[in-house]
Amino acid sequence: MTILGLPILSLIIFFPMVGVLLLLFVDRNSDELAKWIALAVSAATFLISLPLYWAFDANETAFQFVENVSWIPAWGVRYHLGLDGITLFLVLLTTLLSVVAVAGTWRQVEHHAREFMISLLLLEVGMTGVFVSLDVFLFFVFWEVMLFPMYFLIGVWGSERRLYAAIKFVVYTMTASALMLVAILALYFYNYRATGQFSFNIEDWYRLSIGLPAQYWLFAAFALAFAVKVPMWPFHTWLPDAHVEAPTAGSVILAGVLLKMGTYGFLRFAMPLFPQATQAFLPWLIGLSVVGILYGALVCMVQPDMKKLVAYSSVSHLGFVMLGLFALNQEGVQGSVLQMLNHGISTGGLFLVVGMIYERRHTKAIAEFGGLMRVMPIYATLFLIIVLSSIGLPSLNGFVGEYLILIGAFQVSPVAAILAASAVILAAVYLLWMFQRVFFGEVTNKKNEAVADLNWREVAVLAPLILFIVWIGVFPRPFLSKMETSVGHFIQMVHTEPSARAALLEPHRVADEGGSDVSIALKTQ
Amino acid sequence: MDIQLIFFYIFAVMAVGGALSVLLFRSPVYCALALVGTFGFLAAIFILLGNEFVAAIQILVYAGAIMVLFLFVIMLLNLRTVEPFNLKWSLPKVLGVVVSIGILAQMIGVFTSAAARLGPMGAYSPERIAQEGAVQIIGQILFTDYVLPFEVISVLLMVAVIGAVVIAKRRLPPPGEEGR
Amino acid sequence: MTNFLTTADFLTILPETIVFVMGMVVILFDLFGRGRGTRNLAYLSLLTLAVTGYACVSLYGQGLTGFRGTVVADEFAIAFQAIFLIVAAMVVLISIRYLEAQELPFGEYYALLLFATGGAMLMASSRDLLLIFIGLEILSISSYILCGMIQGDLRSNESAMKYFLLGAFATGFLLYGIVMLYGATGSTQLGDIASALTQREVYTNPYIWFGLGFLLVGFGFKTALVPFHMWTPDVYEGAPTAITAFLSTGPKAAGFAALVRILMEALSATHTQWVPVLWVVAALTMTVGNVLALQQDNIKRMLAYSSIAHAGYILVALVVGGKDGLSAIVFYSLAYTFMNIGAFAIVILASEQGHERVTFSDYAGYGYVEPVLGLCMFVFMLSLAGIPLTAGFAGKFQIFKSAIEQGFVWLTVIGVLNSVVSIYYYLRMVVVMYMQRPTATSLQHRATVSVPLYVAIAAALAGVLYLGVFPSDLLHFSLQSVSMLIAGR
Amino acid sequence: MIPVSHVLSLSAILFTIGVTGVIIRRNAIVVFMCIELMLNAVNLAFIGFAYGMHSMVGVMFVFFVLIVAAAEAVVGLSIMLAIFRNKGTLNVDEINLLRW
Amino acid sequence: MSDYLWLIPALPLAGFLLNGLLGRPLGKVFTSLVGPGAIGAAFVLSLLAFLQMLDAPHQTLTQHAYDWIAAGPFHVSVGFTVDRLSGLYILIVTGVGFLIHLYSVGYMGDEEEYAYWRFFSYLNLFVFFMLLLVLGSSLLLLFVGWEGVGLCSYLLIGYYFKRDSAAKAAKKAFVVNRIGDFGYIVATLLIFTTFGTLDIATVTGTAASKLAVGGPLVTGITLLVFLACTGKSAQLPLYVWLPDAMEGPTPVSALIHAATMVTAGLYVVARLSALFVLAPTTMAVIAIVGAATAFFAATMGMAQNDIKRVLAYSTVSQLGYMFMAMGVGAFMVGIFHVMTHAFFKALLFLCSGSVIHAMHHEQDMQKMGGLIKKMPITGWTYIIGSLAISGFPLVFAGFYSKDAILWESFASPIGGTWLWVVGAVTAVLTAFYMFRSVGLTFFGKSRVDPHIEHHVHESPWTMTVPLMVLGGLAIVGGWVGIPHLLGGPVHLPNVLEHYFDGFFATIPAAAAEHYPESTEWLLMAVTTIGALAGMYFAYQLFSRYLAKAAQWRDAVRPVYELLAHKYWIDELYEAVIIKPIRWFSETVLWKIVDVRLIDGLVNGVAASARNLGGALRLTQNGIIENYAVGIAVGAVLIFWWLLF
Repeated sequence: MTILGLPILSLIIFFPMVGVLLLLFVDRNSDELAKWIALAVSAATFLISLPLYWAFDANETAFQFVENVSWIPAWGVRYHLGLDGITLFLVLLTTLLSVVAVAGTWRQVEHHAREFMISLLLLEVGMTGVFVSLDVFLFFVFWEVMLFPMYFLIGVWGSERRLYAAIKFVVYTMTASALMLVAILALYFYNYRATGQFSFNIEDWYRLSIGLPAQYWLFAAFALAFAVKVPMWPFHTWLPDAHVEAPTAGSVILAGVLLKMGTYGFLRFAMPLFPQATQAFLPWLIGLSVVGILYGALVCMVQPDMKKLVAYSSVSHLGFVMLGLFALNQEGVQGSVLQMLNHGISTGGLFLVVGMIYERRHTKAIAEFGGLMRVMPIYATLFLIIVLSSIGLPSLNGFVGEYLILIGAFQVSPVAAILAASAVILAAVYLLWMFQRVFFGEVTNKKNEAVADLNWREVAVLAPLILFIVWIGVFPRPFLSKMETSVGHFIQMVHTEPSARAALLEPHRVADEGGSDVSIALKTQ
Repeated sequence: MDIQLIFFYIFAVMAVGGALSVLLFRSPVYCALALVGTFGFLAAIFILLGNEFVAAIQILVYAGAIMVLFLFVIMLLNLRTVEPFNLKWSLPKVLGVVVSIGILAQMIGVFTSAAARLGPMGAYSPERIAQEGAVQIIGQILFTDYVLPFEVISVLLMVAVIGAVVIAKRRLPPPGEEGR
Repeated sequence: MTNFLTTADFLTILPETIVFVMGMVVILFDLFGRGRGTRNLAYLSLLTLAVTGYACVSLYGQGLTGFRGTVVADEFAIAFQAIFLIVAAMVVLISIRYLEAQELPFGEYYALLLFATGGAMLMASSRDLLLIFIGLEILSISSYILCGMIQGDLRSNESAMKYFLLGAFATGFLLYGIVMLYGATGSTQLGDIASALTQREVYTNPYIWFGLGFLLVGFGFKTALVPFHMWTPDVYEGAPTAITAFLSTGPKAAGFAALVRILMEALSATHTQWVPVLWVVAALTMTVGNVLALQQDNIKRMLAYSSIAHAGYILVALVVGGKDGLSAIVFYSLAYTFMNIGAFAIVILASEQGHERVTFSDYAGYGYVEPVLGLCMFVFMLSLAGIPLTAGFAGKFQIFKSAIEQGFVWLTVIGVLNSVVSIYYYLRMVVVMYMQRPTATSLQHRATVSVPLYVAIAAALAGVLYLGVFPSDLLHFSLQSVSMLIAGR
Repeated sequence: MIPVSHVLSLSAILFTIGVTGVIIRRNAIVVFMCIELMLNAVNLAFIGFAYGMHSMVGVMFVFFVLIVAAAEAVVGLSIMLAIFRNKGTLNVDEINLLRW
Repeated sequence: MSDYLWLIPALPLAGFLLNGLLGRPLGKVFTSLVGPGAIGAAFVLSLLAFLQMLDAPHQTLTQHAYDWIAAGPFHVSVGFTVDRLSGLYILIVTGVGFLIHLYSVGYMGDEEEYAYWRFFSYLNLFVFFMLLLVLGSSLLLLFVGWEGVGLCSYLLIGYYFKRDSAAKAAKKAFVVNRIGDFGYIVATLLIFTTFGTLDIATVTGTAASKLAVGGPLVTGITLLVFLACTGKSAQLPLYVWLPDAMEGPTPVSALIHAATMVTAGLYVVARLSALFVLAPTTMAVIAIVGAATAFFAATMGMAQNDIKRVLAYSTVSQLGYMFMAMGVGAFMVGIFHVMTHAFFKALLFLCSGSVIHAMHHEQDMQKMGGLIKKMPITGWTYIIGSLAISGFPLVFAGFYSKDAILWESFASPIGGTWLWVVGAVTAVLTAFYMFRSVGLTFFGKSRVDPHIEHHVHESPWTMTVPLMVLGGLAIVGGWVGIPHLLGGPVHLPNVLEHYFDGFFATIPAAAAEHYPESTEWLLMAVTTIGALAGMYFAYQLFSRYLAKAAQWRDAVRPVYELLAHKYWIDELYEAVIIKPIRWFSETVLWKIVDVRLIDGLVNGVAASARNLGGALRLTQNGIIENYAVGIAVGAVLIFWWLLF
């Protein structure tokens, strides 16, 4: 299925390459031009991806906009793309945040802006690819290739300890995904034994029923790769380093999209492929998620560096996402998918605003600031809104996701849900404390006297994020309704034995209850 | 007891003695001479094993050509500087000696073991060689079965010659010194 | 007994013949063409290789055998011969500027290169231990000489001597192995050995095990497997860079070709014995190579250690065996040729008149001085590290795929973890090129232009990317090329 | 009649002596002599087998080994010549510019 | 009309947006019009809604706006309900809110530095959320308002953000409230899993059928809800934020921290009365906590010198009263006191604000005195308020509500003598400290700093008018709840009782034994006399005999210190909870687990690989012999493997 007869997904994936090619021909010194090209291309990509939302059929369980071409016949690898209600939003988030990232770091790239933008665009290619690949080999290719633009972003344009952070990021991830590769190969042969043909098609693999001890090992391999990416405690230590060293755009993308790949991996691969193993490991995974939630929150409280604080807060928030995923019920999973978006928007926003002050003062140490409220009121206001959404204030986006997750988790493990809920206290503590120290009080540091408030560009960058923060908070239906069917399908998958999935995997429509049409009519009862 | 065997043992002991002296003599020249001796005794053993022709070649090529080349080079470099006998016994060397003794043990063990058995008998019994003459047989085989190796080995010699020229020949001799 | 040499005999060794004869022609040209530079010789050699390539292609699929079955022109042989030709061609391309930069104006160079190539081709195509031995010697002796080419340079001499002494030492072991096999089976032809091994009393003969052991030692030296690898870094570092590029690809591949042929055609009956040995050796080789490479500051040396590690990967494929495994050997050898020679080509391009740039720090900021070349180097490094969309990944994938298929899970795990370790030092090059400011010693200005080098780099890049993105064709080809080995098993 | 095993044992002894020499001697030329010793041990083994099996293959092999040995000698000695010119010594443990 | 219920919260929201976005460019006049205007309009609408509600079926209006969250079985819609409870509340909120907005126009009139428009936009936003809280027909929507008012109080307490004390107080308020919210969230989770919905009407409707009386589930739910209430309504142990909240501008204290927000807790309890009555344990807890809070706060109030702090503690104490009422099941009475308290406490705060305004932001009562001459309106209204809160009999509002509470605490089946005793004592204390403040502030000889003495004058009409209106309400407000004991003879009906007839759930074991009227008379008399005594005594002491007061204070110095330092509760929390947590997070989790253990492990692996390389390197010493040894060793090993 395509839009206007275009292979829309390929178009979205590879359109940024156009920008890359253009940039290659830009003179290496004309930074401005490079930035504009990158902005234009990423914006165009976003516009191209927008129609997906309307073209997507919210009641169809099967993948949509599918493209399926043979790629490496020798291994049975196919160029197989597709979209469901979950990846729909992840793709849109990716394209949106790419634009934001390009525009957000306009002034921050002091050198080699051209290469910077090339990396960003390549990164976008990789990320979109990861989300829409239905061929596991293809997925793995995007998964690994996407690391390197990020590696450059951190390593070239990062701050002091950038080299350490960059290599740590790559090696950490690579180690985990290397084991995943072994597991993939194993599955590949299970599939061969079962069906007699070599295929990496995930939909075929969904039909594989694998013996028990093997299933545990394979699940562990997959889970490890994704847990590092998420990151789940205790595999999170690359995250603070990477975030602190990365340039703003890097942090935004890293927090906004890359972390989602881990959760997405669980959702698409680890859990549906190994239902029994999932059930077996569930208590542990839930436990780790909760530990991550509390751990991240507690460690946040004592961070002297804004970016590090936000980084650890990601650990906590992603813990929520995982918790919702492992709840394995409609509320939990829908909440966690929504929370992926929320986290992308809010935390991306946080990194942006931190980056904006960093551009002005070249420090991220909380102690350096104080009393900014008077110097830069607009900045303070937007900052506060984003902080509140990250705290999970009702009527802002964070709350909807977290509450759904809690509702879902509570039905599975009340204790976990209650412990997780206690994070709402901590979130308020660490974020508001930071806000207070940065913005309230007299301007103690002379350097802060003359700091300029946000300019129109920066406000424009933040505006869409704020818009979504409020929109999702006040009226999340447009988002929830689109993902409802796919999430339900996912849950059914995890709950049914692979051998019994035949009917499930047949494309079928679900009854149209509260589907795409959203009523805002004010009815009286 | 068979006279051949006795001679074999005599030559064997002498060959080993020569080898050991190669191992132990301090001056390269002595070593070279000891090596020539060893080759000689081996040639003798070849004769005992019924291959006079090979023995002759052994003497000609090895003792005659190769060792002369050695001596020539030794003289050329006038390595009068006798290698001090302290072999600089380092841990690796000790280990090496132990290991090589190990190899020896293993080899002897294998060669004398009962399981060790020769391959199928060939057509060239000593008697046949004696009556047809080794040279003729060898020639025949060499130009039929072994014509390809025979041709290819020439390339090897060619390479060796070129190599000697390329490496040893002096281009642009340093001033104040005539090339030897 | 009468004997007619038929045309089939000559056709079988046509490629080798062409290479050898043209090698001598090159020398004659050099003799009469002194002073006119060596470029013409280079182009002559390229022409030779091209013609030979054509010969190989036309022989492909005919399955000729000649000289009483001592040589064959089967798919396996031709596949490897093609690899050797590609190696030689690229080495010639990168040598042209190198020789000029290092003031080595003599044509024997190309002749020796051709001879070495011929030797390697002979190793791949012969089914007689004697011929394999002779081919090996031609290859080795030419290599010794090529290593020692730079007369005035002690390092060059030293690497030549080390290579020579240790090579001869290993040759001794190899020969003893041959003796043993001969003693146990009465023949040196692979076919005969195999048929002899079908009898039980031969199979239990300790001579066989001895022979096998000695052979493994000898070839282990040639292919630089742990613990027979120690010469590699020293020799590679001291040798002229272009020759290092050759050594790390050509002889290694040749060694594997011969080893595979011997193990598959002659000793496949004993695989239950050598598989576990090689399992351990492979694990050691990968690990030691990678771990040692972590420590290097000299790029040539780093690549030397990494070549040890790559030999380990190839050995995994040999251990795994089977159609997939053996085809992986062919595939990986070619892939490795492209990426490794590509890297060396850039090192050569970066070096200047009389001064080579072989330490990492020389490349600080290189990626910005030479964006395109830096990018190529980046791609080669990724490929060596085995990142998807590069030949390196495709090769590793084929290897590990076959390994998993045959159930060598732990070997696979060791392998993938090793490739993660390797990422660390390959990325170090990237770090230096892109993430460090140019230093006083590092390359500040653009290097001199050399069309042949550009051609070589472009070819390498094309190869790496093509094999990385569309490996299918070569996979099919390599599967064909090894099919008869399996059939013979 | 000479038992082959004795011949082989002799060749084994020579071979081992050669190996030992390579390991402990320091003068490159002497080291090379020891290698020649190893090759001779191989030749002896070939002859021994040929003698025991009434086969000519071994004998043929000996010729080629001889030639190879000669070729190696030529190249090897010229390499040593070059080294001696540049460095003035042939003590292998002093020739270690390239290490680690 | 019910189609337009959404307008009631929407108007303040619009006001917020207008002020927030256009306030700065368009200036003060605009803001002064929009801010109070929006609330005034909302008040009118609320009045209409209220009247329509009175003759609507079941006296309830509901409006379903739109579906908010829907995921699987979980479904929450945005809808508004006006019934007798919320109807009363919106009147208080918008009415009092309007007066306070009006007052603020004058009070904040000279505000430059912190931006006038910010103040009003925040204030409007607060009213919006408060209305959402009250009108929300779903527990989750209620929670939105609940958190929203918390946010606004955060913003408004921190309004003078330059003051560190203000910033800290703001954060403290929000965080402490969050602790309560945690309880609320968990409670909603439990409720959803039990009832399958969060719609208040359904929950309260089916509570009796779905929950066993006194069962663990209902007890848990109600206790958690009550935890939330202790946060929002400043009860033990979470009351600590309210006194600090006085850092905010005085109108804020009046609106948020006296009249409306802090009574949200009571609103929730009243809303869910159907659940609470099923949980006697919770009820007992509430009653005890309420009583204890009332008493403690009152004692602390006696030792404060900051006029606003006195009022703050009295607020806490009064809230304690209300919970006491709730605890004994007298929901109606509690709400009654909420209403009267809204009037007189707002009045008191506004008066104090007027004083502070006149005194150039001087809040220490010891630097005041004799102000009654300079600012009569303020003075007298303040006295009215004080009389009301101290429960001056028969006239003032406080008397009726408080007396009702005390009576219920004695007479209700859950209540008892001890409860009554505590309440009564508290009443006396209240009278004492209120009139202490009256005496110190308005009577006796002036202790005002001479520099500002001659500036002191009565406030502008925008401030005094609200004072007078509220003063009036503080008197008549109570007349809607005249007890039968007094009203019976003269045929004055207890309007409120009739109004709330059958609205609140009643305790199942409602067979309250009937006391003779004489007891009721007696109790009333005792408390009233005690209160009057307290008033007179305090007034005399602190307007005339300050020196003696000081003597006596020194006589009981330790006690005084204890009270003045609020029992060192804050310090206690700091030492017992906050410090340990921070230490644990910083030292254990971050410095040890993260950096040492996990990262140590990660880097350790990398380092060990490098070290291994360094070690193996030593074998590569460049000497041929060693390499030969390597080969030989390898050979031996392989032979060994193959042969044996």
